[in-house]
Amino acid sequence: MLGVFICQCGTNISATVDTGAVAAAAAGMRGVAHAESIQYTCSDPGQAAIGAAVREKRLDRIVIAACSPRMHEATFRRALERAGLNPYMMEMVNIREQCSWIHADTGEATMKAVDLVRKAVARIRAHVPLQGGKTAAVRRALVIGGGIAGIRAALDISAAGIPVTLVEKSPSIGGNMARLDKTFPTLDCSSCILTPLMVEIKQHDHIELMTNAEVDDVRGLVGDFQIDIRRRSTCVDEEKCTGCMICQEKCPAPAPDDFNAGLCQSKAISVAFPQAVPLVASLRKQYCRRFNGGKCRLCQKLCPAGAVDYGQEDEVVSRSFGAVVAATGYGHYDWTGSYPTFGKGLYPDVITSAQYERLLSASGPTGGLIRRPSDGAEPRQVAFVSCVGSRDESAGRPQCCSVGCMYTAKQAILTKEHIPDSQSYIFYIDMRAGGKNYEEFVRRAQTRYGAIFIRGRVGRIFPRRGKLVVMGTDTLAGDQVEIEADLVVLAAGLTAAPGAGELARKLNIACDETGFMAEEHPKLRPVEAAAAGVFLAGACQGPKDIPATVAQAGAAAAKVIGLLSRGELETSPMVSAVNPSRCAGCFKCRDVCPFGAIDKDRLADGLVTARVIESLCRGCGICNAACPPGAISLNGYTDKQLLAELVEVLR
Amino acid sequence: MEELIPIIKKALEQVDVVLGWAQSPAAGVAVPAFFHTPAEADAAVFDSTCAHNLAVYLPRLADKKVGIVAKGCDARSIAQLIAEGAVKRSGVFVIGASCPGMIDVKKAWRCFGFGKQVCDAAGKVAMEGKTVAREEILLWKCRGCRDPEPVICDVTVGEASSEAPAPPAEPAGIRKRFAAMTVAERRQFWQDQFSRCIRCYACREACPLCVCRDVCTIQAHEPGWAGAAVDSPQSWMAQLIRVNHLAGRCTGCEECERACPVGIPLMLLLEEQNDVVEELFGYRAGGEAKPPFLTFDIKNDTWDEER
Amino acid sequence: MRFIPEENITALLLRLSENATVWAPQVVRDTVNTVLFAPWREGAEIETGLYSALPVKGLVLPATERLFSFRYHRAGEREKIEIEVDELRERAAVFAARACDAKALVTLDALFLDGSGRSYNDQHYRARRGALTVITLACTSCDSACFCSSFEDGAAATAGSDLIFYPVSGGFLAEAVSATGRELAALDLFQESNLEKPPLAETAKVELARLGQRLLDKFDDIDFWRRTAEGCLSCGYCSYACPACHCFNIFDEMESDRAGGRYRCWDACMFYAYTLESSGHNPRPEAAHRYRNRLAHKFSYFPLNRGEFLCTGCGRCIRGCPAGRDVRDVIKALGAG
Amino acid sequence: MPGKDVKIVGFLCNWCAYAGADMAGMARMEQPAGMRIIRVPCSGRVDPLLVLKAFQEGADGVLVSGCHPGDCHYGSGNYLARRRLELLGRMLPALGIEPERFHYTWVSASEGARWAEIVNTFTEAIKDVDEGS
Repeated sequence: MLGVFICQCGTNISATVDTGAVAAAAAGMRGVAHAESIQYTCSDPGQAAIGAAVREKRLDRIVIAACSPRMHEATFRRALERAGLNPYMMEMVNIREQCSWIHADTGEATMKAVDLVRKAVARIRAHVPLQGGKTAAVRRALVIGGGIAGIRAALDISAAGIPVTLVEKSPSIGGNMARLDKTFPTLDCSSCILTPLMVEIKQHDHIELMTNAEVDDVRGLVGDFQIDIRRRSTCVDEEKCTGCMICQEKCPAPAPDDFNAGLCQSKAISVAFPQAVPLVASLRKQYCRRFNGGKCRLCQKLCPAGAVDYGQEDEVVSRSFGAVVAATGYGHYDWTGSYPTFGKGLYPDVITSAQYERLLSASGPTGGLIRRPSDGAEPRQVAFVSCVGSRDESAGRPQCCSVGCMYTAKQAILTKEHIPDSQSYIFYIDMRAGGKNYEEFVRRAQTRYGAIFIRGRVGRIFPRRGKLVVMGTDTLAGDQVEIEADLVVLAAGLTAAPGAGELARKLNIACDETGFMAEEHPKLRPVEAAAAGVFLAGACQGPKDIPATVAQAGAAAAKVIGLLSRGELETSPMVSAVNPSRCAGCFKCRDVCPFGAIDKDRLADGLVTARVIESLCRGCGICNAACPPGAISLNGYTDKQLLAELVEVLR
Repeated sequence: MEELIPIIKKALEQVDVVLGWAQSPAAGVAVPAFFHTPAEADAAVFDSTCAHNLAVYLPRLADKKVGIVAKGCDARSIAQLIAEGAVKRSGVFVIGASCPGMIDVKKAWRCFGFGKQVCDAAGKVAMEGKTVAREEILLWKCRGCRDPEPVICDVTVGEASSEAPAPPAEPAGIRKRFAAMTVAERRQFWQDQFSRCIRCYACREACPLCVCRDVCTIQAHEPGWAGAAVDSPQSWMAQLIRVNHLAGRCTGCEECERACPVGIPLMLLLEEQNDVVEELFGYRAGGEAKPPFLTFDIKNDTWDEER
Repeated sequence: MRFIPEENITALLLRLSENATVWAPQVVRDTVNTVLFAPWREGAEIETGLYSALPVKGLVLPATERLFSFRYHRAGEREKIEIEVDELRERAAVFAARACDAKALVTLDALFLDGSGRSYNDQHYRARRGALTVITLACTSCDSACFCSSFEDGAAATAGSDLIFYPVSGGFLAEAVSATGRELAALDLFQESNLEKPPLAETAKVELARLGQRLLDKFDDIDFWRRTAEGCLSCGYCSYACPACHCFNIFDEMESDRAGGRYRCWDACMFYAYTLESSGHNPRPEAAHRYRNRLAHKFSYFPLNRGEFLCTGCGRCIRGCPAGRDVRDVIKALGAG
Repeated sequence: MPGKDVKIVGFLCNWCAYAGADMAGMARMEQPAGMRIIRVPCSGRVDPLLVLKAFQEGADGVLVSGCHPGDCHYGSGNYLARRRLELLGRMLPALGIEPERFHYTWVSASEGARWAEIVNTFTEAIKDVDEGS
């Protein structure tokens, strides 16, 4: 016996759809023993009404016409379970998003709602109770990315006794935060708060650290991902290297210094930076003389530990993981292509804030002295330009980088602290200082440190008599402004980290239109990615500051712990199933399955049929559509169910 | 073609059965025959009435080692069955027969009456004094045949045919009429054609690529893709199921149309589908590759989004 | 005997058309040689040389027939079902049936229309059969698939016909078999004639005498049946084309949320699904089992139960078999074995 | 006949197109009332037979929509759908169905406006065919 509940959703539905009339029409449908209209079906009283009707009228399947199933399907499934029914004996009808909200005419909308209910009543006759299974979950998590997000997530997960593998692409963990000088709004030293955590990672019993490593291939799914990790050859034995840096000192081949944002040169064999974890050298073959036809073997000869091994090859390590945290951080927007009037990167004294951060840092190329790149002179006038590649439709980048206002204010303060007689000018669009103590911090930059804030966009930057002229509009004064500066710092926008898109594809998760990894729901599932068992931490999901990153990393860790703590997972019953007596053994299902979830089965009578490996099946139903005899069905979306809907809706 | 008999006898040394043809006294033409022993093989014939595609029997004999006499078009079906894994290459011994083009026995019967022995020589088909020009009585598929020689073959018999019969200059008969129809006229056309379908499924059973056979969804009560009612819309739907399941798999052997006892021009549908598949995916069933609906590599899926 | 001149045939058919649909064999447009019984309209050409692909049994046992309509209606807490039987209102006449087809109607009558009242009496069959007039055209020639002469009367069978036409010079001699036939033959389109009946076709003969027992003897020799059936594609044409085969299936079709119809449609024992049980077990899993059943039913079980063969030798199963099988070869093989 | 309802069946994948249609609703974008959406997990689940069956049962139009290529929740479902549906679309004229009555397209979860636009244009296109014939 069928029960039909029509939700009024306050007036969200009832304003356009005559819910009483829909309930009356439903009451006349075959097999419907109960139909009523409820003000808020998802509310406690609403769910209680369902339970009461189930008991009184002995209903065995329920149709609920309300909002989108994407909203409340899970809610109502639980309600059915509480009412003693199988949660899958429920079908939702979307009469809000796809009916009441898109039609103005009550008659038309009501008729459509009745149609949709009829369709669901027809469909639910073909429902069968479904039971999810349980599968063992591997108690090990993979964290991808060794920035502050990955570090925090790894530490938090391992604190719950769950082993973690932390994979970092570059030679050291630390990420972008390790490159920062001080952090807003407290101005504490970035390294001072980060390095202890980095060391803790290295020393932790439950954390396996792999640097120079990337995810190669991902198979399986939540609870049991099989992941290949490629450890790039660095020609240095990590176990032997002591980080003495003799090799770096003697190496004759220059190479760019990535850590210092290209402001200075490093060597082909080098330690990433003095506080690197692990503190080991790595060799970049593309810059090494030996690997470019030369005969140099200096580093190998000089290494006191004998750690240099030119024959070292890439190594692919395969591991099983129950869950994955993506913490790949962000990259820097390359402004040179989109801002030709800023000199296309040809003026050495127009630098990015990331580079400026290194100039400010005591561990930077200038030892913490601000020296402009062109001539090494100390700048007096420093101009900061906000929103370069952020909030700029003309550059195709409408998004806010969310940290630019704050770090620009911070850099202005630090400039004044380094060079007390300097003057900072900040071109901004709006000052966004929404965090705790942020507004006070910006005000301090203005009042105590005398930074001059100019509201407006910069139009042009060009050199004049050894200085850089920054031309822009002051939209508050309504004037053109021209600042002569010794150094110009561009607050370049943040992008998804290079390679994030490729990783997302491997993990089978989505990226949004800006290239950052997409969360499952912007409000309710902010750390869950679209693939079960994959979580997002930090700026890989969108630009954010350190506190927000750390908070999200903690949240992602909590999700991983929640998922893996019981050691087993409930599997969705909405997977494919084979009816062996209908299977022709043609295996077209196996050809089209994206997850390798189809296997051969030999029945007792020798017949060879397909079999679904339920733990690998993700419920896409592609096999169902490809199976000619209709032997393989996707539970919950069987041919029978879809045809029932289809035929009914066209009557 | 006398050399066929010793070849079959030789093949029987290594296979359980050889599929070929023997003359039917009643029909006056060749009919499929199963040769288990050398003595039986003495009845083997190969002439221009051997239109049947014997590949249809291969999936049913998957547990045996089978020899098969195959024309060029039949060999494409065998290749397709192998590509799809329905038949093992090691399980078949293909005796490739050079094909002169097969005559449409139904046309012959129309001209001469059922059961009259057909004489096919010197460009004419003759019987009891009546003659018909050979090209007029050929099966449609044989005109402009693209594969007179088998693509897959263990031994050949007969001389390579000099030249494939010329393709017709333009669609003739029903093809011409169909091509000129509007969409609405076609809707009516099919309604008329399928009003005489009796759902005997000879089309399906004669099709070498319809490998589901006993479990075919068309006859399944559930989920009910096509109703069991023998009426035009349901029979049409039933045929569309078959056509859809043959997408990228049909080798164009025309067996379904030949088998249809009520003369429904099924090849109009399959020829169209085969053409579209070839145009879209550059794929023609009957080679070594799997159909484009079963395999593809996302990275190399070079489809133009905007077309 | 009555005689109808050739030129009066159209008038006769028009006369019949006044209160019945007249079905006559015609070549289907666009086909090579497909002949079917189709509604006749003035000017349509009747094909009497080629054999029709299907017999006339469809006029009494249609491929699909709506037996009744049903409708659910709510009675308090419960759903009840109302049933309404569709009445047949149309009369039919078939022209140029063959004797073998007409004869098979009598076999079907015995099954569906038991006059004694002891057995089954099907109201739908009764309605159609009662509304059908059969005018048979006797065969003076035949083809190599015909084997009616193996049975009693052969081409001279009159059972099942109302009126039989014998082709003679200038027209047809008409022999009335039933009251309806006599009424028709009395029409002014006919005249008296003292012409002789022409000699009828003498078709192939197969020995059927010991066949019933031979089939039973061979029943368990499954290898024999596998060999026999090995070319068979297991399609349903032979059953559907057989004038005597009469198996059917019943199914319901919903036409709206609350209403639908119950239908009867042809079924064929050559299909795997014919004996498929809901458990998944199939007592006739192979074509060999099904082929054996089809033959044994026609030439053994049915004769044992009913005293007649379930075959009239029309030869359609030979002429139209997509795999070129010939049932007579099997009969001969059984006789020899 | 202006009053004639155009009945369209839409097969929408749960992850993108269905969410896009929801999004159009959240933005209160008015649409023609003839669209009947059937939710499927993936456009790859859409057997071309469902489309043909819809036409047989009297649909005036059929629309299939899934994630944009590259965005499939299951990786490759929409690629497979695209192959099957493209063939189907090109077969329609031979089957006696105006090709304008069938459309497949990709709509992401955020493209509510695009969805509403598609429903509008498609409905109009079908009305044009109905009037033309």
